[in-house]
Amino acid sequence: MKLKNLLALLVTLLLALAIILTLNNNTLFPAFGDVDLADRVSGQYLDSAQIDEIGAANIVTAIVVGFRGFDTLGEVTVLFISSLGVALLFGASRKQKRLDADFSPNFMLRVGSRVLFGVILTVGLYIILHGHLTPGGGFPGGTMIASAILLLYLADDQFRAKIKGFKILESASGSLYVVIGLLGLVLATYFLQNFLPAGTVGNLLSAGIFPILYILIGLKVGSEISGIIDNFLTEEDAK
Amino acid sequence: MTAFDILSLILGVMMVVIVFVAIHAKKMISAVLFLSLVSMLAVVAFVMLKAPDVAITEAVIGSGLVTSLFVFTLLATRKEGVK
Amino acid sequence: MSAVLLIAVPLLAAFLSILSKKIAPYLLLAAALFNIVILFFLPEGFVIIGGFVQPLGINLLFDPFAKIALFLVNGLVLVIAFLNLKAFAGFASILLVALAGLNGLVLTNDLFNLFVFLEIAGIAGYLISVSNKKPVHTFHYVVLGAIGSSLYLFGLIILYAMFGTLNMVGMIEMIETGGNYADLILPFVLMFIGLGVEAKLLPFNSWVKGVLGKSNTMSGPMIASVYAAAIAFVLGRLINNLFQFEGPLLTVVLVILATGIVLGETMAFASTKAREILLYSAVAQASLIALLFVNGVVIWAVFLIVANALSKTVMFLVINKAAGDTGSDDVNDLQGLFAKNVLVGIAFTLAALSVMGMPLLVGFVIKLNFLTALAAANQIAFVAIILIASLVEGIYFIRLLVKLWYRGDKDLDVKYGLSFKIVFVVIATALLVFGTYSAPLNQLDNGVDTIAEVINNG
Amino acid sequence: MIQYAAIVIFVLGLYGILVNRNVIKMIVSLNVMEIGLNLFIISIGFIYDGIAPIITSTEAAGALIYVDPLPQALVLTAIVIGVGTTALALAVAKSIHRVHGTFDLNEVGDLQ
Repeated sequence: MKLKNLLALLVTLLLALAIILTLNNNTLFPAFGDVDLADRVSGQYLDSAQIDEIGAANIVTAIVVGFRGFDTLGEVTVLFISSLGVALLFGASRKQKRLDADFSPNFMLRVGSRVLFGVILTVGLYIILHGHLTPGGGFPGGTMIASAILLLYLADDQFRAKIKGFKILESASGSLYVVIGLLGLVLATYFLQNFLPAGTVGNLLSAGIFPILYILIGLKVGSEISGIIDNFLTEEDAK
Repeated sequence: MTAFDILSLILGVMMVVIVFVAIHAKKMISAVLFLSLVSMLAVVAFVMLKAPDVAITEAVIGSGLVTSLFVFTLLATRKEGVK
Repeated sequence: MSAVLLIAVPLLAAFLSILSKKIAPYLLLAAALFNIVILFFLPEGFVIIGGFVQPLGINLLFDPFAKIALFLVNGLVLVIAFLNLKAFAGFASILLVALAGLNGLVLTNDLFNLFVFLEIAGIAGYLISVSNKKPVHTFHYVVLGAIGSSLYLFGLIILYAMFGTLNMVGMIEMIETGGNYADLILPFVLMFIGLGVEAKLLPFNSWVKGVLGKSNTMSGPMIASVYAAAIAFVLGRLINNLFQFEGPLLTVVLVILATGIVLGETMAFASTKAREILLYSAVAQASLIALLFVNGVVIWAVFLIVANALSKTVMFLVINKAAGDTGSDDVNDLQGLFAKNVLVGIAFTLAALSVMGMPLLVGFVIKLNFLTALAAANQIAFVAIILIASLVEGIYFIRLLVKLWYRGDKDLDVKYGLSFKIVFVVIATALLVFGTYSAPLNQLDNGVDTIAEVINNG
Repeated sequence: MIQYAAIVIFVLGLYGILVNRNVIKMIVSLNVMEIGLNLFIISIGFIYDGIAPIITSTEAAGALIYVDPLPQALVLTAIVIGVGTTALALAVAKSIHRVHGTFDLNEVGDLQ
């Protein structure tokens, strides 16, 4: 058994070596740190004309929500379906109770977690709102909102009942994303086309539909991940 | 050799070693914690490679969320085992 | 009207469907029906998304190749959803996402977008396999699927680093003008293996036995017919246009695919479980389809995908319903299944005979044509291998049919509903009609896949 | 250097999936593989002397060298997809544990 593992390790390391050597010999594959963006699509993204058209200071955001917004819709769908799947696997219909965490929250924890909840929620919202200007955006922001909710969850025994409302948020934010895409098809010419003015680069209210989309992504991600965490923290009632 | 090269050499070797330890860890929980450590080192690497968006996302989702999901799973099944 | 509706509408329906469990199955039927209707009216060509022309943004390519695939996928999903309206109502949202993912997979003209849709369809597929209630098999499927898509992404990123674009047409143009063949082997092999896992090509198909061997009337036809067909279309398009297999690599790929055909048929021959016979036959057919694409026989490979998907739908539905009702899929336990269900038996027999390639059925026309094309391309060795494989296939299918028709000691109590019977009759009739009247099939040629045309004409 | 490390991490993740028979450790290896892949993707977009692709002042846009933003956008997508897969795999692992009472595939055996 041990010998077999050693052999497997040897084979995999040889594989890594082969990949590295092949890439080193590859004339078209650029050496690390030595890339010419003029050869790539990205050179065109960095064109000042393109940036003005999009109006987002953070070029990664411009790509994620703008140029490749369709990928992001797919990405949100991946989270959606894995949240659905987790609920399905844990049998959401059966009677359930919260995971017993072996401790009961005292007064300090309860108050402290409320305060922290507010702080984390604010930071999460800030990150989402400024996604087109600074690093961050819908995905980390949404996850922060979900973690704020997780905190309340740990502190409050009665919280589970309220979390069901997330289903509506989850459905509405996802549907709105597609609807905005369809509006682009109707009001402009193409699916997901920016039909609002781009504004000035660097302003909070710039970049047309992209901040709206990022907020929707944030809400969607937040509600999906809350749903996933909720399911992971629930166990079947023994009775 | 610049400071960047030295730093990336150290970082790369550390990550490979920790990955190896994580894969061969005896206990499940230690494998998960080593994974979390690798993820945090990856965050450092992302910052070094000038990818702040990715670094934030990896820090929050990669090392935060994924680790907690692993821990919740282990927690829930450990309790089942006791019963 | 734009082909993006084919993806957007099922997705919107999926997001809405989680609000009410009751209407979800009807949303699924409505979305699939809507897609089939608009397929008749959609104009062919590139579909730009977000207003960014290639290579800046993502675009879709809606051509005859994609159209055939979309009719097949949406039609079969409609049929499967209709048949399982009551039994698997809880899976409606997942099937909607699967539908959107598969449509996107077939339509997209962007290699990274392809990866995203591969993951969407893949995760939906894992969840469909959850309905088998065999978590270990589902787990193997998840792990292998994740490895497959990671390998695909790895190869894709190497290509991006080399050529600086993600657009499929753009990439092919760049490779034709400035590609050094030796540099392309690694990314092509990685991407081919990655997709080969999903397309159940040997030796990357160890998940298939677990997932399909215990399948039911929803997961069986979904994964064996719909998923297999969609992935085969995508793999075919990439083999046909992007991947260049030359010299020793071509030999290796061809030998692997030929081995896949032979081993698949041999394993089907050796098995006594009805579902395993069907799934190993499907493994062999997947390799056969890939072999045809590698040899450039595009149109007959396309028809083979369609005919196989239709036949396999009937066969998996018949066997899985019987296995679900009797609790066993051993051939001996199903003896005499058709003694009472004569109509179902006839449909199953026609489907099996079509897969074998018997005259009067569509499978015969297809087999005859692709064997002629292979012979014309001087691939006599493959003609011989396919003929021997067909012989083995013939023996085990006849053996299966004889068992199922002859009444055994005990009576089987398997009843097929009216909706099942209608579907069986319609598909069997289609197989028979196109087998005797094959003129429409001959009208199309290898030009259904328009990427080469686009690149040559600018 | 980071690029080589990324390739080695990717391959080690693959190795981990092959040699481990424990479901949780297999998922850990899967995540290791994804981290390696993400690092590799970012590394092909890196440029020495490049800065993060965020425009701080409008007029300087042409003068500065930015690192390639597209791989970063792709990795954002890949990370989230990875989380989706991991969550699902863990849920499946939990139901394996519920049915068979163990995470070890060797103990589950072939009797299903």
